[in-house]
Amino acid sequence: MIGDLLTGYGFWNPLIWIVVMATGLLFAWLIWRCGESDYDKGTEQTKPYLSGNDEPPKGDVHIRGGNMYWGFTHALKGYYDKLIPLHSGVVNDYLTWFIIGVIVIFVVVMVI
Amino acid sequence: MTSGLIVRTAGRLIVPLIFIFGFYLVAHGHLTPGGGFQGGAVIATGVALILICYYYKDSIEKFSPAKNFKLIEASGLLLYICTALSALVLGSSFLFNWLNASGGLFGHAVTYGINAGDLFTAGVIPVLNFAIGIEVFGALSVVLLYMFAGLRETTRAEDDAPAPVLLKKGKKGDRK
Amino acid sequence: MSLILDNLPALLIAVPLLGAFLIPIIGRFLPKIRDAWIILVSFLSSMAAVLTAFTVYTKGTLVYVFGAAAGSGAAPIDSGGIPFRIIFTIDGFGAFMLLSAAIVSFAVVLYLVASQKERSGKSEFYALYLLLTAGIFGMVSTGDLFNFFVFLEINTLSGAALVSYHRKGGIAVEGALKYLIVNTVGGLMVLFSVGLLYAQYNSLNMAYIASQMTLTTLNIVALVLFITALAMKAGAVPFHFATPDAYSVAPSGITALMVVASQAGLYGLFRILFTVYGGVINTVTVGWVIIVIGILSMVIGVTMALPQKDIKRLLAYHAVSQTGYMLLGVGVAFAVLGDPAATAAFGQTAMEGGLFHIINHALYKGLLFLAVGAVIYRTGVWSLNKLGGLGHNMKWTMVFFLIGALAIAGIPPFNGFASKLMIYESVFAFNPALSIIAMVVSILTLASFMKVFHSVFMGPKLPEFENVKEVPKLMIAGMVILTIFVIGFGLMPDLVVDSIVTPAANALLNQGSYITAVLGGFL
Amino acid sequence: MTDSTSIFPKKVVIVLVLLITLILLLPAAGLTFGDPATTLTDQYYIDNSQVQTGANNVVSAIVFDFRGFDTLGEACVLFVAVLGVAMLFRRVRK
Amino acid sequence: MIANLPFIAIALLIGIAFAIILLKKNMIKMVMGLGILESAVNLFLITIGYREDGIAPIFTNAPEGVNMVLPTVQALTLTNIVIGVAGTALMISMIMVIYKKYGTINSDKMRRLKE
Repeated sequence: MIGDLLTGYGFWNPLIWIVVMATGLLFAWLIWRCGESDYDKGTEQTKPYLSGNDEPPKGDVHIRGGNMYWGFTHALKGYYDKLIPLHSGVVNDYLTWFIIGVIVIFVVVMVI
Repeated sequence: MTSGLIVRTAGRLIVPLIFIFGFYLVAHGHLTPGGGFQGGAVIATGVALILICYYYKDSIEKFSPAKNFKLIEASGLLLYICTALSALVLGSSFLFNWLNASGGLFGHAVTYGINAGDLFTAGVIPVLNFAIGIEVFGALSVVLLYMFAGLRETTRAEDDAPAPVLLKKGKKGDRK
Repeated sequence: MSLILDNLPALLIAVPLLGAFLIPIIGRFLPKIRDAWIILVSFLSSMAAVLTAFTVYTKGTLVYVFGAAAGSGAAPIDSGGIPFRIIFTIDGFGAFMLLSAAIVSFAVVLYLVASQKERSGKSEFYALYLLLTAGIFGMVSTGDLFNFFVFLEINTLSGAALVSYHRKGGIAVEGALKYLIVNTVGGLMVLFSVGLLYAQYNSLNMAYIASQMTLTTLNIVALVLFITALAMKAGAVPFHFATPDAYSVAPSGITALMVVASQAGLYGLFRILFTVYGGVINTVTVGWVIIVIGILSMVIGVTMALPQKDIKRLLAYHAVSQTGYMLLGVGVAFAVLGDPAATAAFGQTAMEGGLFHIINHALYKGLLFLAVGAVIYRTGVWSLNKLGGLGHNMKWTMVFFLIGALAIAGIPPFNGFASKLMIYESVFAFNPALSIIAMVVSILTLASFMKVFHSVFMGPKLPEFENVKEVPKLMIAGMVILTIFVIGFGLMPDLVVDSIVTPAANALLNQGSYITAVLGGFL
Repeated sequence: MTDSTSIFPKKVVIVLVLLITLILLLPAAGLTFGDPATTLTDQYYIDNSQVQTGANNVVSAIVFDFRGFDTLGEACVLFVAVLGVAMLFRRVRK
Repeated sequence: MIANLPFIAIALLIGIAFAIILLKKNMIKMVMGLGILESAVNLFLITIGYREDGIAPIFTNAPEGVNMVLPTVQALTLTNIVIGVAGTALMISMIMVIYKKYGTINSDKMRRLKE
């Protein structure tokens, strides 16, 4: 069939995938259409309700990039504490890594 | 940037000789040790000598600004690549030595063995030698001119001032 | 017309070089037509590359001898079958790399003409750009080791000079200097190994050396230096440190081309491994070395990318991480090279996946860098902490960035998914653990791009970016070209794999065909 | 002098340098000075450069004819350096 | 082994060059180290092309009946010298610009790009 990418175990066909996804989306849309519309623009509904507090200014609502995934980096703190200092920014270190690579790969290739 | 009377006069004498020697190296590149690179570099040392003997600003006024040298360099490269492309037009491959043994300019045929050397041999090699000579001369001169322009230049008054002033400056001006 | 068709490999280099040499003159006397000239030259050189690739795919390996009289072959009879001139040998793999370089370089030039409009020193900038293109073309099409070194140096020096273009605060120059020093040492080590090979075989031609190759200690020293130096050019861990430094400060369009430039280093690595050393070296050991480098690149690249706050540095670490995928796929293929059954079962697919990932990465990483560059062009802000809500004003850029982000994360139906799927499935047959690591890295990539997409384009309109406008049309055009290829390669992966990737993989796997193409009947 | 921010101690670096020197001493064991293993290509150049290119200087014949394409590349490298220097020292447009 | 002295000298030169590049923090000195490295590689190229009692491969007024040294490596060296000059010029210019902006040429202090 046109579009079949054989990977040795099975195949991948983007056209079939698109058809399946389109069908799924169609059903989702049909089910969504069956719902009852109770959303009115321009009323109290559209305003966010923050337990009665005032809505903060726009800039404060946005979650900045630096605040995302702090949990991830915190969980892997031991790993990152070792990894980040390696990227020291000193050119001499960069070239030392090159030398280490040469020696290690040479030993591996010669010995094994 | 100090240059005394002796340096200036000697430079005035030596610079033409340097240029001629560089030209000789380029022109005889296919016969004797030398060639475009070496000759071009020698000519560029002449430019460096001019820059050392006279002040950067003086030599730029009398001489030629760096952007002209850039044109010289580009024209050398253009000569090289056009010579290379001309072989394509004549039906052979890129960089083919089509002038060799053609009888015309630089076209005298050579047989194997030791000989005294004939200037009009080697086909396109002398042309390419000249192209590279022009290119290297232009390139090194541009690099020198830009680097000199990047330095802070002492004025002639500072240079000609009596020694104690210079000494005091040397004590004060220790680098960060 | 036959003049052009017969000499395509020469024109491939001559056209961008001629264009570059004329730019200082045009910039001095006719600055008005400079932009048109650079677009024209870039278009012509891209066309030459595409035509060359087309010729290779239809007629087989292209061998071009520089400076030979008409009609003489690569290895003349009177020389005893030794190719003694510089030879361009463009086989399937070279043609494949030419295609990716041609597409990216033309798309980027459109983008640069608009984004660099207000800047000074444009003559030098565009000339260097064309020279970088010529350097990439030369690296991927040459069949001569020293010629490879020369083009490597053109590539390194022009890349470093272009990185230093924005001088603000000297930070760009710092990145460029680090990149230049590191790659100069690498280049000298490449030259040292070329000397080692020359001392033993008295030739610089890859095919001739490959036909004479035996396993000596010197050859192993040369191989190790080749691997490390070219991996450094490609930006693989642990030689990657200069790569993010350089990518994060370069002009955005240049970074897109620098990705291709570093992949030319990858090309050299694979060419040396498969074509020159393929027959003699212990492929399992060296294959595992490549695999380990690839795994390290993938994991360290993506984990370093996650906490980044500088948007371009984040993308640069992803470039390191994606290089790992290519090394993984091709490394698996190299590890099973001596085993025809395993090669047929999964080695070939791993190879195709790794190579397919090269062109995919060039396309979507180029698209991402261009989109991010568009954001920086309008806002002037690099930090993710300060950006936000740009989706309201820059809708097209947002769409392009989203497509690139989905492609790099391996979400169907974009092209990243197809190549990653091939790598996962074939590597799983080789060693399941490696495949699982690759999948985890892909998930982390998606997570990382969620962060970028959310913090740059989502959220309410920020007051400081109230008046941000969409970028000029020419910049959009550059991104559109890459987007078309990203989507097209995603929708027709079978067509792409069959027509361009499989010939590339076969060219690398069949060492004999490369040698025969150059040396002819002298074996 | 401030203390170094380098992550590798000096002693480690010296050991690494000694190791790589040892690796690079291997060519001394594998090659002989003054007696190249094979000279096929070079002998061809020496024998044929005068007839094929007309140059008495074999090195020039190689640089500009047999390997002339390398020379073009090398001229480009110099051009790149010049453009890079010119770009670094360019004056900012007011 | 002693006949192979040039090769030993090359290894030592490369070792010295790497020691300079890795240990010196002054960028100008690092560039000098790169220059030594490049010279060592050039010396290596020249050395592998030497033939016993060889003369320069130039036919103009050459003595009769003498071996010529291998010419290819000399051409390669010539190319590499020019490439080295170009690289050095670019590096020195970059260091000059960095000195103007940062006020230092110490690689320890030249690390605004890190992590």
